[in-house]
Amino acid sequence: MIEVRWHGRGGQGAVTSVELLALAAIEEGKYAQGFPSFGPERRGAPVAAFNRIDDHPIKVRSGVYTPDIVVVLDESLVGLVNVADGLKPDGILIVNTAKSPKEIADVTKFKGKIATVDGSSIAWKELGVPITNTTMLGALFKVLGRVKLESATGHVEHRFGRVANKNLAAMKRAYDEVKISSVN
Amino acid sequence: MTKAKKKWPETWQECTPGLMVFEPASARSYKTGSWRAQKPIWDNTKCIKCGVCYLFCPEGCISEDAEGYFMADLDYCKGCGICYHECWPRAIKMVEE
Amino acid sequence: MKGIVENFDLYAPKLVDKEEYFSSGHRACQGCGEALAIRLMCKALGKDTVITNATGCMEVISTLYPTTAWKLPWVHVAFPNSAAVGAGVSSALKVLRRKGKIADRDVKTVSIGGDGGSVDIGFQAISGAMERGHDMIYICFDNEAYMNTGIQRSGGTPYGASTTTAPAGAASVGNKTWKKNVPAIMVAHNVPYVATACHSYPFDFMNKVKKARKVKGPAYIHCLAVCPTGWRAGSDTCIKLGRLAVETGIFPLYEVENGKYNITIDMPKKLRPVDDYLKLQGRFRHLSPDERKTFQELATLEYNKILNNVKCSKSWSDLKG
Amino acid sequence: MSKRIGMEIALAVAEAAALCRPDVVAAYPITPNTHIPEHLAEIVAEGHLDCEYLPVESEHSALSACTGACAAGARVYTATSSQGLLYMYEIIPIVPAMRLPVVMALGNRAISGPINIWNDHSDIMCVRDLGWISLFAANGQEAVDMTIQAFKIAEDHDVMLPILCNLDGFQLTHVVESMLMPDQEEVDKFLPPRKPYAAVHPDNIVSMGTLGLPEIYTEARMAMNEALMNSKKTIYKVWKEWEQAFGRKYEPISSYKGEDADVLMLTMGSMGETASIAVDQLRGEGFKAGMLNMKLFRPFPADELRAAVKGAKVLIVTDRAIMCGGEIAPVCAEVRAALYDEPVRPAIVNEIIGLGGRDVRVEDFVKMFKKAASADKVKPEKAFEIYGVRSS
Repeated sequence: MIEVRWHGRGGQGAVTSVELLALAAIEEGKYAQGFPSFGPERRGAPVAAFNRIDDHPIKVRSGVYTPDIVVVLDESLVGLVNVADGLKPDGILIVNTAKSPKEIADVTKFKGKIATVDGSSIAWKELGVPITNTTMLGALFKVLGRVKLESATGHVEHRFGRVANKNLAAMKRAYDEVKISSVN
Repeated sequence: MTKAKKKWPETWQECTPGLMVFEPASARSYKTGSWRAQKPIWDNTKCIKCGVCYLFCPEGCISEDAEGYFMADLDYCKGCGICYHECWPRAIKMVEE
Repeated sequence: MKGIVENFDLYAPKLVDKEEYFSSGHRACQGCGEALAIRLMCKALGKDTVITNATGCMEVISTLYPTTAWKLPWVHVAFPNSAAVGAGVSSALKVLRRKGKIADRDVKTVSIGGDGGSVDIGFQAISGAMERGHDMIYICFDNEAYMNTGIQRSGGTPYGASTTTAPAGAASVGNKTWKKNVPAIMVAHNVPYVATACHSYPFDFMNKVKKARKVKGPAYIHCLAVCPTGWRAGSDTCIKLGRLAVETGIFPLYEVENGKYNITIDMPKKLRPVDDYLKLQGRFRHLSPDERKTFQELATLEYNKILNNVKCSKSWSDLKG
Repeated sequence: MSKRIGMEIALAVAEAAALCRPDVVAAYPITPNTHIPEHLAEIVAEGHLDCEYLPVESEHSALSACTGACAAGARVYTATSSQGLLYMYEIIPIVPAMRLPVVMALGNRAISGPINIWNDHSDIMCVRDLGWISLFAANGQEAVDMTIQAFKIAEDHDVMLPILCNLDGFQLTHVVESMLMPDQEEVDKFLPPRKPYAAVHPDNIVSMGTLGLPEIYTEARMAMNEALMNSKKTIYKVWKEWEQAFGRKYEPISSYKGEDADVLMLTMGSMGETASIAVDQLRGEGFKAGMLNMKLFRPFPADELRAAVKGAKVLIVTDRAIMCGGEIAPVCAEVRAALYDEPVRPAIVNEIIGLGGRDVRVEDFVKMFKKAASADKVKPEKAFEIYGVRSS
């Protein structure tokens, strides 16, 4: 079972990403959970959301404490919240940033693999807005490997209607552009 | 011989579901006439058959006979005296039972 | 002469539905104005009606299991929710008819309650039901206190009335405030038909019920119902007290159609003094001359507010830009 | 044909309710159930369901409107949580007393105060004894299935009682997961339109909600309670039909490796699934653990409980609410009463867990099992433990 934790700010659509990932996995016949942190946070506040993905029915319903992957939608959260908290040593930290993996590692003190992509630039170019949830979902698909990007297509179309193609383009670019590196 | 109508269902099994009542106006089985201390008497020589007594009766127990005069059903008349009070030709008197 | 039996046609019984939808054998007090009002309301509504009833006198006295005084379909759930239950009934009748599950004809939902169950504890449900625009009538039978529980003060109690929870005493006049003007609040809900009524003017009341019935949407009637027991008056004075409430201007009879106020029962040029009304009732017996004067001033003020509405209000159809 | 879908469970419950073709839905927003009525409103607004949706001004009116609509013969549905349920409280006992089959989803949430929007079972415990049938879903699939089953059970003329479909707030309502969603044809076949026993309409005059004097109140309460106790027959019947139609089996108490367990844990709702992982772990260590999940809470499945705990040395009863001022917690009180007359019965340990959204993890359940293992030999110090409470 793979566990994913997403960090974003209220209003940035982390919950949508979580839902789209779960739907894509379920589409492939896998089992998945997607859920928000059940807090009273409003727009702008740091929030987290979670996924579990497995080939077998998932029974655990407690929180995610030791994720395999952490996705950070908003670079400003790095250093503000402990995004690497509980992240497995052999896990991967994915950050929306133009900075180098080394810089991220220095701030987060995470010693495992770090994947970076300039999601904000991609979102600006492809969507015209700095909302990076779908963009970073593309990056996650690449890092995750076990769920196909194409499995999300129908759900993105359903969710975004007229602007679905732009979101799909942003996802694809992040999928292609994300770089995984081992800093240490 | 028909069984006498019970005042209450004797057992829980006899209660209708939700205590629903399916017999409209079955309250008529309860005779409120016993509440009365005085009863209304009509003097048909004064009655102009206007029907004010019928209209204002809270019990709805005043009815019109074939000739158009009025009388109270003493099974239900509680003796409130509204008909007596409102009868402007003064055709109704309240008398002790 | 309207003073006696309103615009009274002789041979009254010929003008009303002879059917008694609210049957004898109910357990209301002798001379109960509310029972009479219900009886008249039913005659005006006719058989294609569903009644929802708030807990209160009329519910308790009409449906002691295993009997019912009602010849109309009737449902009671609780004290504060007659309007909400009515909203549910009205919605159900609408959708079931649309789906062909019940007969294809108009059946009106009429929710009723006393003053406590309407203007106090049931007020939120009425506000919601009227504002949402359900096809229903709400009729408040206002006997000016919680009579079912023993004459406690409600938002419908007039100034100076001595009730068990606002008793008159050396340091108290009794109830300290005037009646809550719920008809005005209903007008503010954009209810297209709002009226006041009293059983002492039976044709006026029944006409209003019939008018309300014709509205496609919400309608509200506030009916003064004399309670000889709670008002501490002779049971035979029930009709007279209702008439005096109108003639003194304490409870003017009017209707508000699409925002436009109209007096429906002509008022005397000079109102009768409130003393004529007060002196017949034990609940006002304690009032001093000064307090009676205050009562008169309050009654006049409230009456003038209505007259002002009659003078100034326009039908909403005339206010469209 | 049922379709495998991924969806937030609250939305799936709304879709399941819509498949039942309710005539009237009246609801008021309160976290965490809100997505259920919201989605129903959307389904109605899109024209996919012919239904009167009443966005009422309070929960009191939500249940009142449902009661009125149900009395008029409509199939009705509503949903609430926590304080909303408490705001309905006045009406809750009246609905079963009037024998009206209202179906209500309860997104279980802690009751105030302090105000807390998160999951536990303190809301349902406030209304458990008022005459409603009460079902508990352990996952999204059960929440969907029970919604559809509920209408069939409630509207059966042998039952005619309202049903609460409990699903844990957030822990279920807000989770996206995979479920099998029956299609309209399947649901129509399983669930025929409601045929009301009586309805307020001039074509069939009835008075509903009459006054019960002391001469009749006792019998009336007895009659209602008997109807509730007897509803178990219909629940079994409907679950059998469900299994035949959809292949998913339902029992009042389901057992996970409970048959030969030394230490059993009784759960209600979604925490049972997490506990079952602890059971697997312990079994791997040679510890004979087992888990029971109670899916029918009212009428209380006492016979099934007695059968399910046979042979166990220790029974851990988990409670998701405090019974303030009581010696133990509510579910455990009832379990102890049900087992009191058994000649051989397990030692009973009461763990109060997961209050107000406090997370309970697999390792927590493992700890509870291990701690309770010797309870049949050494009586626990206290009648119950609030698991994980911080004390100084």
